[in-house]
Amino acid sequence: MAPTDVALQEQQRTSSRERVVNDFSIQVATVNGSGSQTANLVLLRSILLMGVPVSGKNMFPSNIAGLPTWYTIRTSKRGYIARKKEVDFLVAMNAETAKEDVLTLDPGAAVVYDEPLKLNTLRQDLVFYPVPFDKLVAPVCPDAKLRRLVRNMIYDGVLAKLLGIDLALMEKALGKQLGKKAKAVTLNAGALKAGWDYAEATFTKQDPFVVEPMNETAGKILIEGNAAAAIGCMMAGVTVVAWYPITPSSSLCESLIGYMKKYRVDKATGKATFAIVQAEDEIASLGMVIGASWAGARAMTATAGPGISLMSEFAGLAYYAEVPAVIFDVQRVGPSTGLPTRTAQGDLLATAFLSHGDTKHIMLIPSSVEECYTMAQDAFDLAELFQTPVFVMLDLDLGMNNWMSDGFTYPNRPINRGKLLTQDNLKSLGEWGRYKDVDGDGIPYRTFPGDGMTPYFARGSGHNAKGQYSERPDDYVDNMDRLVRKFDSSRAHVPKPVVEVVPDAKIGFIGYGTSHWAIGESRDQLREEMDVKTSYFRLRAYPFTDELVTFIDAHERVYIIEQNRDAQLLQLMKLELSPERQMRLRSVLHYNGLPIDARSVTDDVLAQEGFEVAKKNVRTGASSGMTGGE
Amino acid sequence: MAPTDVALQEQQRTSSRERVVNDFSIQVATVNGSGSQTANLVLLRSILLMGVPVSGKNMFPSNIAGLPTWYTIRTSKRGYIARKKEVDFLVAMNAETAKEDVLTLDPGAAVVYDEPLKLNTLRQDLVFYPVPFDKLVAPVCPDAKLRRLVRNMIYDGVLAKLLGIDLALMEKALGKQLGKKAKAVTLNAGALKAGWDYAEATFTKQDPFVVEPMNETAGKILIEGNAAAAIGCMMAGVTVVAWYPITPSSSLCESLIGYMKKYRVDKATGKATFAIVQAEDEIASLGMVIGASWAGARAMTATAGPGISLMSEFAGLAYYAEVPAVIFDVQRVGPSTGLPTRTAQGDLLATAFLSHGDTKHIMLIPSSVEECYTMAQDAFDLAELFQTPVFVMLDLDLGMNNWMSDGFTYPNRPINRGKLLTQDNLKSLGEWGRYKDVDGDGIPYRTFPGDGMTPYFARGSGHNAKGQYSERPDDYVDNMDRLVRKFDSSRAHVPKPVVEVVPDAKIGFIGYGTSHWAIGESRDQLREEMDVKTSYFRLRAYPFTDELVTFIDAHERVYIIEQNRDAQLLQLMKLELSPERQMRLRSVLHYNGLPIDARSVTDDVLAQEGFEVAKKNVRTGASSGMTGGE
Amino acid sequence: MAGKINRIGLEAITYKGGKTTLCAGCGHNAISERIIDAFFEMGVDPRQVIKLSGIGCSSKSPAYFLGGSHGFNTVHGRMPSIGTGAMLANKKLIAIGVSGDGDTGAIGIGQFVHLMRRNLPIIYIIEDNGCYGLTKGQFSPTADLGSKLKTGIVNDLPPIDTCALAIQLGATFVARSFSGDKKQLLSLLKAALSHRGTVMLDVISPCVTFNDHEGSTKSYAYVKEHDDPLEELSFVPFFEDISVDYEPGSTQEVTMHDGSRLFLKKLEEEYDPTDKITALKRLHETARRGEFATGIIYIEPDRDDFLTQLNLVDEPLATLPLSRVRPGPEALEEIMEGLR
Amino acid sequence: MAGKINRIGLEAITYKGGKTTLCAGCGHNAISERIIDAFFEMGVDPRQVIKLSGIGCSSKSPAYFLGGSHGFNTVHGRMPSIGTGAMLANKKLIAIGVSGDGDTGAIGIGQFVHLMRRNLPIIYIIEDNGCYGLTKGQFSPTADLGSKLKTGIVNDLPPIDTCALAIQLGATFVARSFSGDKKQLLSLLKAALSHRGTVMLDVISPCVTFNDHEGSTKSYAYVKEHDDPLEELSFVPFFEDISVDYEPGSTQEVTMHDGSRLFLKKLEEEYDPTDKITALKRLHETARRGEFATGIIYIEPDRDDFLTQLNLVDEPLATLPLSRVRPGPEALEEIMEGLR
Ligand SMILES: Cc1ncc(C[n+]2csc(CCOP(=O)(O)OP(=O)(O)O)c2C)c(N)n1
Ligand SMILES: Cc1ncc(C[n+]2csc(CCOP(=O)(O)OP(=O)(O)O)c2C)c(N)n1
Ligand code: SF4
Ligand code: SF4
Ligand SMILES: [Mg+2]
Ligand SMILES: [Mg+2]
Repeated sequence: MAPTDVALQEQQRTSSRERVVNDFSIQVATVNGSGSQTANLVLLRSILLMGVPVSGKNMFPSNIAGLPTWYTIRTSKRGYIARKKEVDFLVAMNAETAKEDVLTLDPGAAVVYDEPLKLNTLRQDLVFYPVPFDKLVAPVCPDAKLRRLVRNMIYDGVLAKLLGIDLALMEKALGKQLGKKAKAVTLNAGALKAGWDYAEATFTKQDPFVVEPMNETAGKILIEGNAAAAIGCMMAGVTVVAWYPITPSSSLCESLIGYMKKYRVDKATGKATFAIVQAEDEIASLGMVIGASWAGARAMTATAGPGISLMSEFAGLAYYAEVPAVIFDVQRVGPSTGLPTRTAQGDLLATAFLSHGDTKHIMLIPSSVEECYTMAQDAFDLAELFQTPVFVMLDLDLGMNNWMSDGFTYPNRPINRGKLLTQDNLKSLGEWGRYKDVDGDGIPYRTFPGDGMTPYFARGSGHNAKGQYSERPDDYVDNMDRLVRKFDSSRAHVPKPVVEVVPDAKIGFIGYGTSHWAIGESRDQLREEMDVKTSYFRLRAYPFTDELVTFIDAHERVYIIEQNRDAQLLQLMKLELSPERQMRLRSVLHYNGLPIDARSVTDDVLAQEGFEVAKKNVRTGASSGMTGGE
Repeated sequence: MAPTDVALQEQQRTSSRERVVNDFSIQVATVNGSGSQTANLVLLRSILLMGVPVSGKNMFPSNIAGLPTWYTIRTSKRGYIARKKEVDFLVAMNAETAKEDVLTLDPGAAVVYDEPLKLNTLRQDLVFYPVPFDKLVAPVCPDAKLRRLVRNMIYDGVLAKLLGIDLALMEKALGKQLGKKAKAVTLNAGALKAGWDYAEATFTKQDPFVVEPMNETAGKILIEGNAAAAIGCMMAGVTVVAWYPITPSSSLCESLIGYMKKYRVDKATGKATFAIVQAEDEIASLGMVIGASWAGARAMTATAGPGISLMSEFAGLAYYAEVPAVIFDVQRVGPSTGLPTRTAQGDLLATAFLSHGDTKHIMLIPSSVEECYTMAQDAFDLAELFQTPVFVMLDLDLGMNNWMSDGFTYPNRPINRGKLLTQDNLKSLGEWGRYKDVDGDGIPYRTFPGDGMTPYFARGSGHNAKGQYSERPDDYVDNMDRLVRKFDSSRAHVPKPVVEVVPDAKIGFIGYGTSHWAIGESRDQLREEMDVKTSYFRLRAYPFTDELVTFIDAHERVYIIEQNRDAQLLQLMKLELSPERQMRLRSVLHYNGLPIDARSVTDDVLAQEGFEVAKKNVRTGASSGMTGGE
Repeated sequence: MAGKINRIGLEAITYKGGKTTLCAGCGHNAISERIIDAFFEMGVDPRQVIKLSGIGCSSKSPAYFLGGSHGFNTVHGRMPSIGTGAMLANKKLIAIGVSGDGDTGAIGIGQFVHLMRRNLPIIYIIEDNGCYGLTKGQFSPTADLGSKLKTGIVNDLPPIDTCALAIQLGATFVARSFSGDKKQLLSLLKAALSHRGTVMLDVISPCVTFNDHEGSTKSYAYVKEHDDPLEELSFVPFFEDISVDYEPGSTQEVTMHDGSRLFLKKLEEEYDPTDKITALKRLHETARRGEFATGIIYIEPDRDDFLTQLNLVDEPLATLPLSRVRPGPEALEEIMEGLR
Repeated sequence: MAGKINRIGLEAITYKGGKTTLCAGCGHNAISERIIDAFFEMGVDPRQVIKLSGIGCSSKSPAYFLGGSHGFNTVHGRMPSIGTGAMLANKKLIAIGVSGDGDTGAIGIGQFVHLMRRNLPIIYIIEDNGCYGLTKGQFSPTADLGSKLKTGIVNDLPPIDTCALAIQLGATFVARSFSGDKKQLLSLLKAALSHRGTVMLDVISPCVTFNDHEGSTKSYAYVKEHDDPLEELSFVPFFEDISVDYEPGSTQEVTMHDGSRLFLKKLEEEYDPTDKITALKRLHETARRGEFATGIIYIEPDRDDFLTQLNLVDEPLATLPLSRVRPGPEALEEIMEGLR
């Protein structure tokens, strides 16, 4: 990137009167159920259409209507799409939180607010734009019942004017959002215009924040991770889906239903090439998935932490009877019910060892919506390849928020159903045994009902290589040792990490999932602000691959950055790393339920590196220091 | 111990014609459901009554009747009560297994068998005593229907004669076993006598094995760990018990029911001071326990691995809402249904982190029936002290087998109900908040319904120090950090390890639970056979206490001995130990479902220490070597 | 009735809870109000009450009534076991549990079945809107055949009739009502407080956000249309001695466990709510007609409840002194002797 | 019948399984034998059959019949969900599930309820002995009021009537039988194989080791005494064209899904097994008398089963080729365009 940008950034920090172009965040504070989502998405897409990198995050309460909700839109010419701690431009629509919302702003921020709230008296160091929403909405929306919804579109119009967003593009975005609903489009377009006109007539621009056209978003899409994963599942040829609603995973299955109905119904017959069942709970969901996989289908379920806990017993059955299963865990804040509408990476440890006895499970961890799409496909192949449950660990931030991404590319390989017994390989195999390790990789050959091959009796109790019931000590040990071999074989097949080793960087970062976006930005901050170089290892799967030790060996200090309290990934690594390597590990933790942001990472790392940093804003629950010691 | 014993041992190894006194094992091979248990227990107790240290282990199948069962009795003048690998004296009653049973014996062993089986033709290097059981039983048991049961008592009589067990003591043991049932006593006594007479008339002693009176068992009791735990629960003042049957934990609750009916029913009113409910499953069991504890009762449940998995979600609720709960996990072989009637220590890892999100649980690990009794009491105090679930980790070997022990001593302290809000402390506390950390130890003060103090609303969702619903980032982090403080506070209160540091021993052993008995014997073997000195650290609880690092620092190599595949305790330790200390750790694993024996430990350690050892008999699934490496 | 005082000298306000976070117009809020009225009018001591729930919009509501009582918002579908444990710990408590049709009918049906069987003293309320409100409106197992979601999806699985189930399984007070019928619901709640045993109260409670539209069989409009009351209820609490006279045959009088009296004025011939078979038959018939039979469907005022069967001491187990829960040294010695 | 060949050319022996490990005399073994006979006589292809079970002595039995079929001995109480998944994967399979009264009535009652609701094509057999055999004889939820354990403990909770439950919840073929009644059980199993939808078959199957004593209501003696057959069954499979004549009124003829015919010769007036209310009424009345109504209690031969409702393609989903389960590039492009 050009040094001028850095210079510009510097200036922004000193004087906020300078124009700030395509590098600020907007927060819309409203109450949920007030229909502001349409307005927010239109605003988001209109900026995208201007060619400016953008991202949208919704911070919503665990109820249906009437409680405070904050929707944050970040524009970033450098393409940063992680959460930005500071709010630069506030739209205050919620009387209940308006005061606190305004008081926590940094000096120089701008506030569009509902006039009756009289917020302008609260502070001198902000720019205020009062808007009489009710007055404005009446004329454009005769039907009083609809006003509550339409009213929000007015702030889009106001923002368009104030920020310099092309009104035509915003109308285009509106059309996209509302699609066929002609009446709604006209109504909302009217409101847009009303907002724009009012702003034009009333306000003189006093804040520095502007959106200027760029060319950074050509062909980009806006999508939530759950929808992306759903598309991946459909492309993976999933045939059986069993699910039980739970935030934040419900929308994965619900968008999958939508796509399947559209693209997986037999044109000729009108019949479905899939079955999607809303089960009575998570235990039944996984049971159906296991039953379907055992009978040869590609089956999946999606859930969140509480569902993972309930699935423990069945996960052990699938591990031990060696039945494929694909389970999406869209992680939310635990323990227990916790904060159901906040994000976390807190289920890793519980999932890795889910179920009693000696068990280990494969986990895939996407960082982007694109990886939600690809890893959904990997998950089905790996589950069948290794005849075991595969957990895809999303989180609420990835699953439910709006992410900008390149379009997805069509799969370039057929699906891989793993080792199925066939008439052909039966010959080469000689005598078949369901749990016989023929190839030395611990993976046996399987059959399923109706495939015409040799039947067997599957069970969660002790069995020998032939699949017969056995309580013999040696049969048990042989089988358990093979399961370890099989698990180790998977290391060569799970998605490899994405590694960037920076010449003579002494510090390495290890991150995964949504932390990725804050990490990338933080690395720039460290380099640009403190001249600290860092390498980066983005983990994408458990069990770990050889690249891990190579990376650690190449750096003096390695920071593992996670969104949980107990440094769960660090713990999993300690179980496998040599003591020497563990010595190099440090931990950066962010677990307050908000998506991790770059500044928190930067501050935490700098502190651990011995720099002076003033912590500010809400505590993020960062824990620090050597992790090896007692 | 006197050097002569060592000498004697040596000789046994060379010539098996020498008399082997009070140092051999008897195995009775029969089918389950054939009523041999009475005969076995009578044999066991009669040896105890002769003052000779003894132990009995039952290896039974996972069905009700008709499958092979082996009951092993070990006499040991040195008081070893772990399983002994070699069988010295076989009683072959089961046609199905007789051949294999005989063929796997060491040379010089003795065999009493059912004459029609004609086993004597199988080998030349054994001593055979054929007994025509059917012929002998007819006269002493006119009622044909009863013969199947009575017939077993005949081998007791034969053994009494052959081994030199005082017939009078055996009759006393019989009386003890059958209690009031006069008719049964006379019948069986007759069978005993018949066996004795037949042996006296027919056999000349050819094997070296004899029982001679000692004075080592004065006041000793014979009991299973489950019964011992039940007595402990009763003494701890348990008031609510909810359970669901599962091997090997059922007998804990069933013996508790027996004791409570006898000792906890109000003499005056005939009413119960307890409620024991057979719930519909393990989820409901833990739910009832949590509900009862929340309402102020001392409540418990008992289960095995599958139940632990099912309890995951509720365990997270109790952790996060901070409700006491006592859960006994009598471990069996997993994963899944696994080997339900075999022993293992395989649930540690899953239990330590049971439930999604960031959770940690306290575990107590008894090694002896005496500790089952005391730790049951500790568990209730700790659960209330720390307002969290406490898991008591028994295993099948401890819970269901017959152990010799000193009598239990009456509790010397009142129960500790932890921090309850009272009128008195309310004053000192100032404003009460359910989750306020008043004392800095992370432990809040609680109230419960009907206690007349301030009510509060318990929940598994986010809450602040006052117990109010909250989704605020800082409230969440504060609360989660306090929970860590609370967990760490428990280190000072859980049972401390039992440590024996041997001067200039370079090797340390760390063991827990039933491995203790094999470890003690193995340490003697190492010292006496190879002159290898070892120290010993017997872990009794998780989280760990300071003594752990002290012990590790005092030794060059520390062997962690466990009965599971994945070295679960070692893994838990790695999470807390500094890399330097981890370097010293090695692993000895035994996970074939049989109780661990001393010889397996000795051989494994010697191999890792670089000695030559010939492995023999069934594989135990021992894994070895440095554990730190990838 | 602000300022008005009940028989134990408390004001109505003492029975209120926190501000609701449910949608304006949600049936669940109306039910909370009736609960407040009933507990106030019956003069129940809030300190003796425990409020329990699972997870869902409905399960949030215990936070919105009886602020002076202990409460436990547990996990999804498992409130029955928590309630059972709590009542075992302290038989003197008065338990009211609030669940939803998803919390009870889906994940929770197992614990529901066993709760009904045990006849535990608890008032178990299902706030029944035929959908999963808190997860945005999916069908629940009480959704009727043919009922339509906003999305147009039609339910093709038969509904679970929680009342029929409860009767069959052994609940001793089974009723159905409608959040919109203040009078009936209030009488039922007061009667419930006078009953000893499991009260299963299925209250149809429309979800205005996700299931109150044309085509839904759980909308306000539809339920008003198809509400078929079995009887006209009047309840006379034990502490009010009012004589009620009625022409014989027309009205059935039921004396409750605490002496209160319940008068069921027949709206048609021969409905006897003390007979299981009649009750089940009636439920099936009304359901076939696409209607909801409301009122007291089945009642058995004097079967032993679960705690009575357990023959517990009179005091709460939770607070028995050590002297009564730890046997003496002689007991331990006796046990040891038996093992030697 | 060794050597005898059935209509698909297989010998009876092909339908046998492994050697039982259950107690000699266990009712479960008798049921396994009837299953072998029924599948042989109906000429079912073992390769198309899946055997499913939960955990318990009863749940072990699928290992002892149809050795040539795939089987899955799952976990405790969760067989219904496994069976549902398997049938979704391959609608052409014939599923037979064996459970116990504990496996179904206790831990499994939730999945049982939802299985019945869905009317999944499966033959679901409860081998009902009123106790937990495999864990040594504790009471199960089907134990009758007043039934006594060997230990003398008396059951004081009302039993769950799995048949009444199944009828109420939507199962379309609900029957009860006795492991000791070879003829009735065999006819029921054959009829079950001709039905499309959920067959719920509660077979009283005494546990000779723990629950066959005086005082038990599930002992051989007691059940023989109190068996009250609803009708005399004769079954004529679709592949045998036999004309049966009976005096009208005395016998009810039911045509099964596959064309087989079932003749129910009334043993008393007016029992109509196609009417839910009659069926439920009858179950309650017999239970009150302390008897077991056996035979076909309820049957609804032609309601759509779960898989039909899902409108699946004709081929098994499990083996659809990639071309049919992965939409083409144009589909993906269309989706992407919608997101730009
Ligand atoms: C184990 C678990 N699974 C799923 C969820 C998600 N969830 C929350 S509420 C709910 C359903 C609520 O429906 P209902 O009980 O009818 O209550 P309502 O919101 O309709 O009042 C579900 C599925 C959860 N919290 N826990
Ligand atoms: C989760 C779980 N809990 C408990 C058990 C222990 N268990 C095995 S079988 C069984 C009950 C079996 O009773 P039933 O279903 O009636 O079968 P039966 O043995 O009587 O034929 C129980 C509780 C288990 N295997 N898994
Ligand atoms: S979503 Fe429905 S159930 Fe939930 S609060 Fe709103 S109206 Fe009530
Ligand atoms: S214990 Fe009972 S149920 Fe189990 S096999 Fe024996 S007789 Fe059958
Ligand atoms: Mg609902
Ligand atoms: Mg049973």
